[in-house]
Amino acid sequence: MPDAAPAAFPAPAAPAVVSPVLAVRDLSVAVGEGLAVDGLDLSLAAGETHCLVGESGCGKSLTCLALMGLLPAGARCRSAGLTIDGRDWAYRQGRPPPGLAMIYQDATASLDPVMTVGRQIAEALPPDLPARARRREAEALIAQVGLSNPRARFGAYPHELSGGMNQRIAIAMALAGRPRVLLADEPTTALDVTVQAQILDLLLAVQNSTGAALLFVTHDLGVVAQIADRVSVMYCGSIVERAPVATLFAAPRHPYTRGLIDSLPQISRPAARLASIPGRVPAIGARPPGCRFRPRCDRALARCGREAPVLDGTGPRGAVACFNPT
Amino acid sequence: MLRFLLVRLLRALLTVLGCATLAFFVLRLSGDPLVALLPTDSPAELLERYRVLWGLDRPLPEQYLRYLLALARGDFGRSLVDGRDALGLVIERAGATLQLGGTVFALAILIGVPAGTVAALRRGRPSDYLTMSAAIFGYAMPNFFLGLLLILLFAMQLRLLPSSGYGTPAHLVMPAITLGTAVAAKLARFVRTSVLDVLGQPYVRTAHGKRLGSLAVIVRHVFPNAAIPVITFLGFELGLMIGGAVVTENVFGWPGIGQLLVVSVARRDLAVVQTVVMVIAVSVVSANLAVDLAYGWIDPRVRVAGGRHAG
Amino acid sequence: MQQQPLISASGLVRSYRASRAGLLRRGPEVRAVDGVSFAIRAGEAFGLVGESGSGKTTVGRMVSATLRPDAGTVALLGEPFAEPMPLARRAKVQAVFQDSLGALNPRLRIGRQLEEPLIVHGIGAAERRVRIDGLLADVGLPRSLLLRYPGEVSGGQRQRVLLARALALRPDLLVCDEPVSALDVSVQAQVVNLLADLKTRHALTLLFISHDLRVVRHLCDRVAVLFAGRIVESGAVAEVIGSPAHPYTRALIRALPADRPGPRRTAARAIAAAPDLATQDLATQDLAIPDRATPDGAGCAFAARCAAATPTCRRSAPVLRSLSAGHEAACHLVAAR
Amino acid sequence: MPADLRLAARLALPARRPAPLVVLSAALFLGLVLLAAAGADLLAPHGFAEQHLDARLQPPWLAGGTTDYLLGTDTLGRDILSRILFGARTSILVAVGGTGFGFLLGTSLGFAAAHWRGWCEEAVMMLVDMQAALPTLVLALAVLAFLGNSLPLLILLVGLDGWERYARLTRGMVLSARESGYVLSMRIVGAPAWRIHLLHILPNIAGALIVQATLNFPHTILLEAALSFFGLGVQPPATSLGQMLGLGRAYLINAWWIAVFPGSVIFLTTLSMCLVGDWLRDRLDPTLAREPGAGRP
Repeated sequence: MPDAAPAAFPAPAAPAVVSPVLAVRDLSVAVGEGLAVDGLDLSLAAGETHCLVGESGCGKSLTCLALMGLLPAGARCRSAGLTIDGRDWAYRQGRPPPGLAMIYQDATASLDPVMTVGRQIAEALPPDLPARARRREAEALIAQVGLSNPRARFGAYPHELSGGMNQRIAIAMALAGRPRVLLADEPTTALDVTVQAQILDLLLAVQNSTGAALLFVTHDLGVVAQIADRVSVMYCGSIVERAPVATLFAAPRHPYTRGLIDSLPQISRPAARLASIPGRVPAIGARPPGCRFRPRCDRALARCGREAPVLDGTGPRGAVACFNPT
Repeated sequence: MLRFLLVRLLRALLTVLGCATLAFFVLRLSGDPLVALLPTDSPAELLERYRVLWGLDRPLPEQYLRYLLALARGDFGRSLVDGRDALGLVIERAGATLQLGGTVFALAILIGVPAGTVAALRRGRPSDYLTMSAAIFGYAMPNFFLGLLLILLFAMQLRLLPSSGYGTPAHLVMPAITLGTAVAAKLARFVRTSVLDVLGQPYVRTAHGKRLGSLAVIVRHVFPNAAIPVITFLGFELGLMIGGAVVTENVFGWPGIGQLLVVSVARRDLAVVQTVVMVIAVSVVSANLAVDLAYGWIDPRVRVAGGRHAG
Repeated sequence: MQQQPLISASGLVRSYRASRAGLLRRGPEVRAVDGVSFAIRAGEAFGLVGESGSGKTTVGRMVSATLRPDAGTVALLGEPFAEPMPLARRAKVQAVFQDSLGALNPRLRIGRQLEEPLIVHGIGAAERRVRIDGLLADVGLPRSLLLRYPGEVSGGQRQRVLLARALALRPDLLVCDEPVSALDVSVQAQVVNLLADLKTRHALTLLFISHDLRVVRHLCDRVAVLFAGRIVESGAVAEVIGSPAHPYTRALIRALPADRPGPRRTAARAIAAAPDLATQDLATQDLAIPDRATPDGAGCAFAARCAAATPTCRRSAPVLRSLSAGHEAACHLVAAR
Repeated sequence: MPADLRLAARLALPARRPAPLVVLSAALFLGLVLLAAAGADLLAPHGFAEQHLDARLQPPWLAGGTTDYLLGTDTLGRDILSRILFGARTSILVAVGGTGFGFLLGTSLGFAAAHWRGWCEEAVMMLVDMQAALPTLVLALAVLAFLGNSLPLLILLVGLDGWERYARLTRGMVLSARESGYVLSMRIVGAPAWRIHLLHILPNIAGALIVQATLNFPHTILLEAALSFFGLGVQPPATSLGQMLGLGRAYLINAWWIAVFPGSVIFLTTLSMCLVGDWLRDRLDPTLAREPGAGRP
C-alpha cells in the first residue's frame, strides 16, 4: 500500500508548502467499538486556510479535539507524530500543545457563565505577564476583534452579550495565547448569516495580521467556497479528497464531494430539483466493508466492496481516495 | 432590587403566616389542652376558670385573631405548664441547638465538599467508589440508630465519652457525629453530582484549552459554577437537619429546642409547641431567603420570578 | 390576485416579557411581532425569512393558532382561524418544526404518533391503517419504522415522520418552521425535494419559515423578509432576491456564503465595502445593548445599522410601499428613489 | 449541544449492562424483607405479643442463647425475631402507604399547578413553601401528640413528607413539557388537554417521578421509625421496627440485641433502597441528580 503521508503535502496545485506549521501523521481516534477518525494526515502552512468539510458524524470535530488534546473521556487517540512549527510534540491527552488554540461551535456555552469575559481572556495570556499588563492586553484584544468600548466589555458576562459577540470574545481568547495555528470548529454554524459573514471576515483579518494557519471545520460548502485555500473532504473518519478550493469546486473527483457540491442549494442558480446523495452517513458501528461510501455511490465498482481506497495524491488534480474518480 | 426584595420578603412572610395558621388550627382543633393538662378528676369549675383565663372559651376565629395579633406583638403566650414566657423558654434553649447545628454544618462542609470533589475528579476510580460507598452508608444510616451504636461503643464499652449531657467539647462529639454523618454524606453526594455536571460543560474544556493547570481550572471555573446548586442544596438541607436535630438532641439529652419540643409535646404545652414550630419555620424561611440573595451575588445570570421552583 | 387567499394574517402583534432579567429588574417587554400582515393564495409556497429573534417562529405559531396574537387576526378562507374551533377546521392548518427530536414524543413508538392525530379526529382503526400506509408511501419511509422510537432513527427520517404526521389530517396549509435547518446538506436536499413533491401531489399551500435564503429560493414562490418583528420587504422570490430593495434584504443576500469560490473573499469584503451598510453585528439581540438601541417605537428598526439612514429614518417608521406589482418594501429611501 | 459533547455524554453514560452485584443483592434483600413482612404469620416462630416471662432478656442464639429465640428476647420475654418480622410488616405498610399518598398528592397538585396557572399555582407553591419550612418530623410530633394516633393518620403524616418534592418536580417537568415540540404538535392536531397530559406528558415524566419516589422511600421509613422511636408512632401491642428500637434504648447495656437487630434491619432496608434508587436514577434519568433536594433524605 502506498504511503499516503507524503502525498498529503504538498498538494501539487496548492501554494508550495515549505515547512508546515502543523503536521500530523496517521491520526486515529477510537470511540467505543469503532474508529471515529481513521488514519488522518494533515499539514498546514503558515497563513493557510484549510477547510475540513463533511457531514455530521464524519469525525471532523474529534480531529480538532484530538489535536488539542481535549478529547472527551472514553475516546482514545493515537498518531504517528505531531509536528508544530517544526518541533515534534510528544503529545498526550489533557495537555494542549503550545501554539494551538481552538474556537468552538457554541461560543456562549464555551465561555464560563460566572466569570467576566475580560478575565477569561486575560487568563489565556502568557502566564508571566504582570496583572496590569494583562488587563491592558485583554482590552486590546477585545478591541482587535471589533467590539466597541473594550473597557466596559471587559467586565461583561457572557449572557450579557449576543452569540456573535461571544464568538468574537472566544476569538480574542484564542488569540491571547499567540497561536501559530487556529482550530475553528464550526464557529459560525450557530450564528445568523449576517453575523457569520462578519465572523468569517474577522477570522481572515486576524489570520492576516498574525500569520497563523487556520484549520476551519464546517459542513457548509458555501463557507468553504468563500474562505478556503485548500479543502479536505471527510467521510466516515477518513479524508476522501483533498484539493485547492478552486480545483475542488470546478472538478470534484470523489463521488461524495460531487454529491455534496450538487446538493448545496445555490442562490444564483436555482434548480427545479436539488441533487441529493441517497441514504445517509452510517453509524460508526455500521460502516460497510471496503469503501465506506460504496452503498451511497453511483460509480461503485465490484472492487469497492472488497478493499478500501487510500488517499492518492499522485494525480495532477489534488488527492482522492477512490477507485473510480471522475 | 427593591421590587425583587419586596416580592421575596412578602412571599416569606406569607409562608410564615401560613405556618402560624397551620400550627394554630392543627393544635387547637386536636382537643382540649386542659383535659390533658389538669388532673382528670379536676372539678368542672376549675376547668372553666382556666378556660376563661386562657381565652379558650371564645369562638375559634376570635382566638385565631387574638393569636395573630399577639404574634405580631412578639407575644408567643405563656407555657401552660409553668407559666413562663414561651419565647423566652425557646430562646434559652436556642444556644445549645445553634452550637450543635453550627458544628454539624461546619463539619459537613469540611468533609462533604472535599470528598465530593475528589470523587467527581477521580470518577470511576477506587477513591470514588470508596468515598461514595461511605457516603451511601452515612446517608442510609438512621441517626437515632447511629446514636445508640455510638453510645454503646464509646460510652458503655470504651467509656471514652459521656453518653449524654451538655457543656464540654466531649459532650459535643457524639451528637455532632450522629447528626453530621447524614448531612456530610448527602452533601458529598450532591457536590459530586454538581462537580461532574460542571466538568462536562463546554467552558471547562475551553479552560483546559487555555493550558491553565488542572488546579486553576478547578478553582477558577469548576468551583464557582458547582457552588450554585450546592448553596441551594444547603438551604434546603436546613429544614431536614432540624428534623434530625430533634432526634439527636433527644438521644443524647442535649438541652436544645428539639428536646424542648419533645418534652412540651409530651406535656401538651401548647404555647411552647407553637412557639417552637414558629421559630423553626422562621429560620427555614430566612435560610431560603438568604440562599435566594446569595444566588444573586454568586450567579450573574440569576433569574427572578420563582426561578427556583422551575426545577 | 382576485382569488380569495387561503390564509391571511393582518396586523399580527405579539409581545413577550424578556425571560432573562437582572436580579433586580424585570425584563422589558419586547415586541416579537409588530404588525405583520400577509396573505397566501391556495397552492402557493410562501417563504418567511428572518434571522434569530426576528419573530418568524412567533408568526408561525400564531398562524397555526397555537399562540394567541395580542392584536390582529388570522383568517382561513376569510373566516377567523383561532381557538376554540371545531376539530375539522383545526385540521386545515398543520405544522412541522425544526427540532424533529423534540417534536416527537420520546416515549411513544413512531406508529402510535402517526396514529394519534387520526385517533383524536375520531377515525376508525381500519381506516387509520390504510391512511398510515398511504402516508408512509408519501414520505418514503418503510413500515418497519412504525415500531421504532424517535431516538432510534436518523434526523432525516424523523423529519419525514413529522411531515407524514402533519399530512395525516389532510391539511390545506402546512406551516414549516425551519424544517431542514438541522439536517446535513445531503439529507437536507432530500427533504427539500420531498416537500416540493408533496406540495404538488397534495395541492398543499406552504408557509415556509427559514433563515436560509438559499432554500427559500428553491422552494418558494413568494417571500417576505422579517426584521425585528416587521416585514421589511416582500414579493416574488426571484424579484426580491434578484433585485432586493430594502437595505436589510441586500445585507442578507450579500452575507450569504458564496455558491462557488470566486475571486477570494469577495462576499466578506462586500459587507464591509457596502456604502449603505454598517459593519456592526446585525444580530437583532445586539439591539438590546444600550449603547446601540434605537429609542423605542420611533423610527425604522434598521436605522441603527443602516449606513444610509437619514434623520427621517430615525424619526418615523416606514410602511410597506408597493414598488412594482406584488413587490413591496418598507424603507424611506427606497420610496424616495 | 455540540456533536462532540453529545458524544461525550453518551460515553459518560454507564453502558447498558446488567445491574452490578451490589444492586442485585440490595434488590434481593428488599425482596426478602417484603416476603418476610408478608409472611410474618407463617414465618414467625412466636406471636409478636406473646410473652414468655420465664425467658426474659434471653441473648441471641450465637451469643449464648438458645435456638428457641434465635435473636433473643426482650424484657417481657417476647421473641425478637418474631417481633422484627411483624414490625417490618407495619413499617413497610406505613412507608408504602405514606409514599403512595405523598406521590398521589404531590403529582396531582403539581399537574394542577402547571395546568391552571395563576391563583391555583400560587396556592400550591405556597403550600410547597410551607411544607418545606416545617420539617415533617416536627409537624408530625405535634399532630400525633395532640390528635392522638392511629395507623391511617400516621400514614397520612408520613406521606406529607416528600409530597412537596413531587409537586415541585411535577410542576417543573409539566411546564417544560408544555413548551416542548411534541406537546405543541398535539395541540396543533387539536388533542384535548386531558389527552395531552395523560397520554403524552405523563409517560415522559413518569420515570423521573418513580425515581424520586424510590429515593424518597428510605426517608419515609426513617420518619416512621423516628416517630415510633419517640413512642408517637405505632402503639403497643402493635409493633414496628422504630418502636422496638425505642424500647431497646433503655436496655443498651444489658441487652444490646433488643435495639441492635431491629436497627440493623432498618439500616439495611434503607441502604438497599438507596442503592436500588441510585441505580434506577442513573439508568432512567441522569438529569434528576441535578435537582436540588432530589434524592434526599
